Amino acid sequence: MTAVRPYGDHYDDGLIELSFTLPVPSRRSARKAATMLAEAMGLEAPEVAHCEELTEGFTFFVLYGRCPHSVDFTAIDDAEWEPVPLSEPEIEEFAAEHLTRKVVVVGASVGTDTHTVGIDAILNLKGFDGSHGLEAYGAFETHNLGGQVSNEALVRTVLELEADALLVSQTVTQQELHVGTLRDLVERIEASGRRGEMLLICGGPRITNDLARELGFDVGFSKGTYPHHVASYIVRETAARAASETETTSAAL
Amino acid sequence: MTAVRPYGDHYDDGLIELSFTLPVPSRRSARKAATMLAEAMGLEAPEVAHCEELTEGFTFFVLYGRCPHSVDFTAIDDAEWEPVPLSEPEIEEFAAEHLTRKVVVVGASVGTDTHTVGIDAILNLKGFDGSHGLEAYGAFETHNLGGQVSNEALVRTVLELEADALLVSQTVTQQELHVGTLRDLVERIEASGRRGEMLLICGGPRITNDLARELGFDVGFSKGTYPHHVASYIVRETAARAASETETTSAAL
Amino acid sequence: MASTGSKLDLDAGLVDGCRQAAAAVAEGVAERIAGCTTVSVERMVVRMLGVDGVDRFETPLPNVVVDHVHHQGKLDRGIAFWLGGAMARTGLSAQQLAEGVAAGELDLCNPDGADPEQGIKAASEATAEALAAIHRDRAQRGGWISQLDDAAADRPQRYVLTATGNVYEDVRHAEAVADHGGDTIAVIRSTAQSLLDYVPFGPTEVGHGGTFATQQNFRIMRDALDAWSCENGRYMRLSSFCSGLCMPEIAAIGAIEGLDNMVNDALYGILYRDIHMRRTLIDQSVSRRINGYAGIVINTGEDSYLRTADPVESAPSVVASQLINYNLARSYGVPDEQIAIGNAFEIDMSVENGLLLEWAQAQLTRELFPECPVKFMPPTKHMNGNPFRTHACDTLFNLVTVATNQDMQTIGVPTEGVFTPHIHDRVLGLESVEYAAVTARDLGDEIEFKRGGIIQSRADEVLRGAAELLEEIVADGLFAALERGRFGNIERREDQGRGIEGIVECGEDYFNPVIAQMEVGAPGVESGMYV
Amino acid sequence: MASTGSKLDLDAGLVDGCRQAAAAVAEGVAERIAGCTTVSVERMVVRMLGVDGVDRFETPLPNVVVDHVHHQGKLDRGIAFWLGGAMARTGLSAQQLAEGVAAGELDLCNPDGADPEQGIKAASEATAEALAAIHRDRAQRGGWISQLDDAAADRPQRYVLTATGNVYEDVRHAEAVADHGGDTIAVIRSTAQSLLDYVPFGPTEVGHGGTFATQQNFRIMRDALDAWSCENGRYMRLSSFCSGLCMPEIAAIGAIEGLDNMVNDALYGILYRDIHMRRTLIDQSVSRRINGYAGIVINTGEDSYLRTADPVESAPSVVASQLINYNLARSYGVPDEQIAIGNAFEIDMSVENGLLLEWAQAQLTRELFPECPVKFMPPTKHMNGNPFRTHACDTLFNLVTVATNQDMQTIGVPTEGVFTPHIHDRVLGLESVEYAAVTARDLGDEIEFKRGGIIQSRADEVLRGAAELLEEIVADGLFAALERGRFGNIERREDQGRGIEGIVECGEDYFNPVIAQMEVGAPGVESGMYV
Ligand code: B12
Ligand code: B12
Ligand SMILES: Cc1ncc(COP(=O)(O)O)c(C=O)c1O
Ligand SMILES: Cc1ncc(COP(=O)(O)O)c(C=O)c1O
Repeated sequence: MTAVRPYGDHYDDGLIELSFTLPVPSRRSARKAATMLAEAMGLEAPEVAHCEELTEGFTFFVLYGRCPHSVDFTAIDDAEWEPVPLSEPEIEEFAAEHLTRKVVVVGASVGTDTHTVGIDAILNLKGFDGSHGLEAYGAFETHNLGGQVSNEALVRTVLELEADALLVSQTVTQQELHVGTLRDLVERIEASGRRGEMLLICGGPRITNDLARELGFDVGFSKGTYPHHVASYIVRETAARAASETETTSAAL
Repeated sequence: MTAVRPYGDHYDDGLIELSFTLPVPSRRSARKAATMLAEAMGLEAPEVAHCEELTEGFTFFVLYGRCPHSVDFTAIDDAEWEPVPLSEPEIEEFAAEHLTRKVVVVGASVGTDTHTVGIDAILNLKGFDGSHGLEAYGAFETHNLGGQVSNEALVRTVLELEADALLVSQTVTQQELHVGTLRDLVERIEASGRRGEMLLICGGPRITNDLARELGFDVGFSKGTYPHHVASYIVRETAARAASETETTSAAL
Repeated sequence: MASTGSKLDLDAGLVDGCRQAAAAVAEGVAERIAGCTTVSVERMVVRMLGVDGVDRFETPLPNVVVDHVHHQGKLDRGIAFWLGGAMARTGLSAQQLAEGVAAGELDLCNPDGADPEQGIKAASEATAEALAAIHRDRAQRGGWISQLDDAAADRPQRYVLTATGNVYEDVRHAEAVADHGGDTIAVIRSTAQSLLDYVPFGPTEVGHGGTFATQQNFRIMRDALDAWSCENGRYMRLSSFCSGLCMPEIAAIGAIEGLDNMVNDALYGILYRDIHMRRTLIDQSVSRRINGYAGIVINTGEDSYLRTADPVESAPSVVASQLINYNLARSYGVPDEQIAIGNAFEIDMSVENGLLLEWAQAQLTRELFPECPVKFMPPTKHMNGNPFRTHACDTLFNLVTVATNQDMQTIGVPTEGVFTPHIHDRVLGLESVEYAAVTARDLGDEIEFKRGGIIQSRADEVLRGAAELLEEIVADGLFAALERGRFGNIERREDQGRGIEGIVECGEDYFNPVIAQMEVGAPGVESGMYV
Repeated sequence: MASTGSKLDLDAGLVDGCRQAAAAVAEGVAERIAGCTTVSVERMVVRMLGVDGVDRFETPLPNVVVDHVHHQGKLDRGIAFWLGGAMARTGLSAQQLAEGVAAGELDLCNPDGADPEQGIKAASEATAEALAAIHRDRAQRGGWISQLDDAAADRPQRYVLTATGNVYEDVRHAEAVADHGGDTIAVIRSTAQSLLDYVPFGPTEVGHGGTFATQQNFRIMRDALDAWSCENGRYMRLSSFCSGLCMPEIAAIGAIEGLDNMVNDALYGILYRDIHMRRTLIDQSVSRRINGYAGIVINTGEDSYLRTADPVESAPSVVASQLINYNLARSYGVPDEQIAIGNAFEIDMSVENGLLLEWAQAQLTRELFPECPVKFMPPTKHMNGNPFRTHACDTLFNLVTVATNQDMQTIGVPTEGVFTPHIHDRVLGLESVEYAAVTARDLGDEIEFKRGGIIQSRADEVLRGAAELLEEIVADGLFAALERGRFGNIERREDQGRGIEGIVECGEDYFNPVIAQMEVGAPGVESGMYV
């Protein structure tokens, strides 16, 4: 597992498929260009299996090759990647034990994004695929503002409600729309001087944890997220922060 | 055209799709591994769109990313890649003008390969997709030995018939079967001392010109080949060789 | 259109009942919106009078002009009244006047020594000229089209979205689509557009999730498609979306720029864009009037319900809505041949016999609207990141499309569950459409459904559900149904929603020459001219 | 099996005529091969008597033993005669004797003071024991199977190839297949195997285009599948190929190793492997006898014809061949429930209404063989390097499979036109099979074909073509038909082909206890036990 390579039909054969369009005319030289591109990625024995003109000057390729690169799977920290989520009752129990009051959660699909099915899945009573949303938990006080909510309106509400966790959803990502919207939101929260008082969480089918952190969020959730994943994170993190605060405070005394 | 990159929906966006299986368990860390592999190929912003367990310890991925590599399309020699083939009548005319006798052509699908549809398409009267095979040409004397022909038997026939061109087909390529078979064939021909007297041509859906040359053939043909492509090559090359021989001979005088 | 006889053995009495109920619902709506106009309706009039362009703050001049009057509380007479008056008074064109207003040099509502009759005459004449120009252009286009091939003449029309966010890239994609047998290009709009109470100006190079519907973008794509059509001898249609806060204006721009088709749903803005109910219903009435007049085919949007509600359970609401949408369109002068009824293939592949249910519903739509084109949309809701799964589902969708003799189909793309498609995704989608269209060409005529089998029973069940829902709506009104979340599981309040501030009560002497003249009908405009 | 009533409105007289003609053809074949054995038949006997392993040149001991007698020109009495004699004489086991022969220490044909009766008795007893062991093992397996789930009980059985060339990799692929709803694993053989006049020995790690069928490979895969079945409570079937120069031996190994299914076509070796006609026809008769005895389902291979001939034109030859193949199998004791009739979906997507023709043919196969399992194979001939195209075609194939109530289907994979599939290709293929099986579950029962429509007419036309061809074959014989290229467009000469040197005329006192005892039938073996 220290040198994991793609597998087609033999261990370590490195077989992988690529498909892409090149803005070149559909001639034999186009195949060569596709092959060279694969070689530039380090692939060995690249082979064009399919090649087709889309319109003048654009050619589509399906290509197979062998990838000699490998990944050290043992080096990927499973603990960080794989926090085992608590179940619904465990979360309630944990909250009862570690938290002194309900966590105030405010959620929305922001900017011009009208996709609300994702945030509804996390927040609404009905939840997702048989799992209740945060509304169903005793541990949370939940406010779902819906879709197309402007950052301005959201920040206003968050400050009014003294939210402990802000949950935003973004689905439309074309031309990096979400990046601008999310960055703007973080700036507004920071400008309010209250960033430290809340968890900033974002989610959506094409949001990754890496991206979320890069943008200044505490965490990001993607496809396959269930409400209890998010709830686990919130109660654990809130408890941890409270604990470290108490520590800091007592240390300061 | 000096720096051609993949095109998804904007010039130079570099968007490409990869799919492969990694021999790792289907956990979140597997996604990370897939992303890292894409990064090792130099891709930017790799994103796992789909990930699914095949069986314990094997995970399939579909991943998109941006390829920053580019290809200099102007540097790919179109002339070499794009020899304009002659049509059937042009070939006959060319042969009448430049060749002194019929070119003796021997073809077969060699080794254990029973796939004959490809070689039949090139050689038989009926041909392929409306184009006649070499049998239909006045310029050639054609012998199609069929499938599953051993290299030994083939070489024997070739020497007997004093063939000018040897056409072999290979379809089954798994575990590089064709490479061994073709290499063995070239060795036998060379051992016969008659390599110089004939054109060595191979073809098949996964044969590339590059591979053919590497193995010691004069040329290789792949999918999308029509009989007149091959016929053009044979008459042109035969004429060119004859011409340069005459030259060499006269120079020697 | 519909070449198939009935295969579903529908209860004719039930069908009639549904039709009558839907007509009653449409009448109820007409009452609720009577006597009102909106800023967008008025801006449409300004555009028809020839105003275009933006001021130095990039505000479109139609907005400048209408806001100018609205802020003075005088829109109740209709913008044409004021603009016509000023035209008559000054001899300036509407465009010159608009520029004057933008420069702050002119007050349209200060009719220093003006004669209202003269103004009304001026505006009416200008309108008549504008409509005549539209009519002339379209007739000319119609003539040209009739000389070209129409691949969709004997198979479902292939409707393909482009959504790059850059109109010039959209053109590239459109060319690939045309080269691979697409019939219609619909440029998806940038995500914010429905919420904008103005129509953006100029060509778009950075949109998100799509490219703005602007007059310039329409023209760029129209020119590109016309060029392709000339070169290839086959006509490529152009489509866009009327939906949002600017339905009437966009309809007008579409008429002017020679569009063939526009998505125009009566309820989409309310349900999916949180637009105020009355605002949208007024706007749709006018925009459909324009679409109808200009021979543009409209498409209803029931497909969306199947994406936010459970597609098996919500089937009756789709049928009820189709009938309501249809009747609303008819009330504003859209003929049957121009009303394409929407439906979608959204049942998850894991539902046992889901294909049979889809087949039943597609056939039901086909049979309920025998004179209308029916438009079928591909699976999207349950499409995930696995492009092979999506492609397989699309292939089954394509088969049902052919087998139920749909007139139009949006094509599915393998990456539907991931992003707005890359150039080859559309080509792959079109290829699968072609396989089904050829290999299963006459499947619809070839098969019959078992009497009382799953398909016939499902159609009956859905129709009964629709009848019940329609009865409820006849009783309580469409607004109540929307409040109860009857469509797409989305609940909207009658007193909330965007754009309410743009509704204006018409005065007794409200004047709108565009609607007035369109109601009369154009000289010799044949309906369904571009169908 | 077949739950559907007739949908094709076939001409019953024509059907009967075809059946009778095919039976006559099979009788004609029986005459042509009567009184002969082959080296492979004899090696099968040696294996049944317990001989396995290889000599120091890696030659399998069954070959060593048979060649030893054959070189002395004494195979006409049957190898069992000589081996039994030596057993009786020496008290050694067949295995010990074989090793002795290999070591050059023993001459089986030198029956120094032997009693022929004793030899025959010894061989007969050993055979009876061997057959009893097979019977016991299979009965035990049958009992175990009956406690497990069978996913294929109410949907087409999913038959999946593995072809890595390495048996241990094949096991990995098989596990992925099992985890994704596959029912049967068939390990494709390395390309050379059909041409080898011996069965390779030991586990294979480097095969080409597949993995050799060896006893060890069978066992490795059987164990892996049994382990999976135990763990998951669902039975996984195992299949392989009898075809080639060793049909009888491989059938024997399959019986011993508990296979459930074997591809066993009467003509494939002749047509596609250039094997001598009589050699293959003798071998198939014996191998089918063994398959039938052991309760193994056999699959005929008409799918191949559609790959080398035009699939639209060659349809009648497929039906004719199915009937001949069926009758040949019946003549050697294979019951209906164990004869899976092959057919494939090979019409190119560009043929107008091709799907309707496929549907007709699949339904025709279904209706002509009401008591047999029918096996449908996916498109391969026209599959190219575009995996999306292949996946779309496979999806349509999967749909027709469900709609015509096929009992078994091979699954298609997106990379069919490129290489033997990668591990995920099989899973993607299985997923598409599952979509169709679920979403279109009852489609077959739900639809009826228009009377005299394209589908019914096609079925009739194909059946008529088959009847004509069968008449010709009754008149001129199967050998002549093969010379004329009637199947798969491939012409073979009666006097040519591989393996002719392995045919042996039986003497009058030819002795083969395996065939003799199998003809009687096993104690209480129920046919179709593992179907
Ligand atoms: C339903 C839908 C719609 C509905 C939305 C209705 C509604 N009220 O939500 C309607 C029909 C209105 C619609 C319209 C449009 N849509 Co849309 N739509 C979809 C569709 C079919 C399904 C999305 C969905 O509901 N998924 C189900 C939910 C449960 O999944 P999810 O959102 O990923 O949520 C999960 C996780 O991501 C996570 N999560 C999500 N948010 C959050 C937030 C937090 C805090 C956390 C912790 C977790 C979390 O948890 C959830 C549960 O696991 C997708 C296609 C597809 N199959 O994905 C296209 C899709 C999303 N739409 C798309 C587009 C472009 C549009 C339009 C912009 C097109 C146009 N211009 O006309 C419009 C306008 C919308 C706008 N401005 O936002 C594109 C987006 C492309 C991109 N990546 O940029 C898609 C992918 C289709 C496509 N291939 O083109 N759409
Ligand atoms: C038909 C077919 C068969 C038939 C062959 C009958 C026959 N007499 O040819 C039968 C059913 C017998 C068969 C059997 C097997 N097949 Co096969 N078969 C195919 C199939 C469906 C089509 C191949 C074909 O005819 N193509 C059409 C011709 C016209 O195309 P072509 O060969 O590429 O030829 C063109 C060019 O390549 C070029 N060309 C080809 N040869 C030459 C030679 C010269 C000199 C030149 C100039 C040009 C040239 O010109 C031609 C015209 O453009 C393919 C799947 C597919 N769709 O590709 C699988 C396929 C080729 N088979 C395959 C396999 C594995 C087998 C088996 C080994 C499986 C098994 N173990 O049971 C067996 C045994 C065969 C063997 N030992 O060789 C694999 C090969 C995988 C690989 N790359 O290694 C394929 C790809 C299927 C798959 N995905 O698994 N097969
Ligand atoms: C009826 C209707 N109008 C318009 C749109 C386009 O959405 P937008 O409001 O973003 O332009 C859609 C997309 O689903 C639709 O269904
Ligand atoms: C009937 C039959 N037997 C066997 C095979 C396998 O081929 P091989 O001869 O290479 O084992 C096939 C493959 O197409 C077949 O159709």
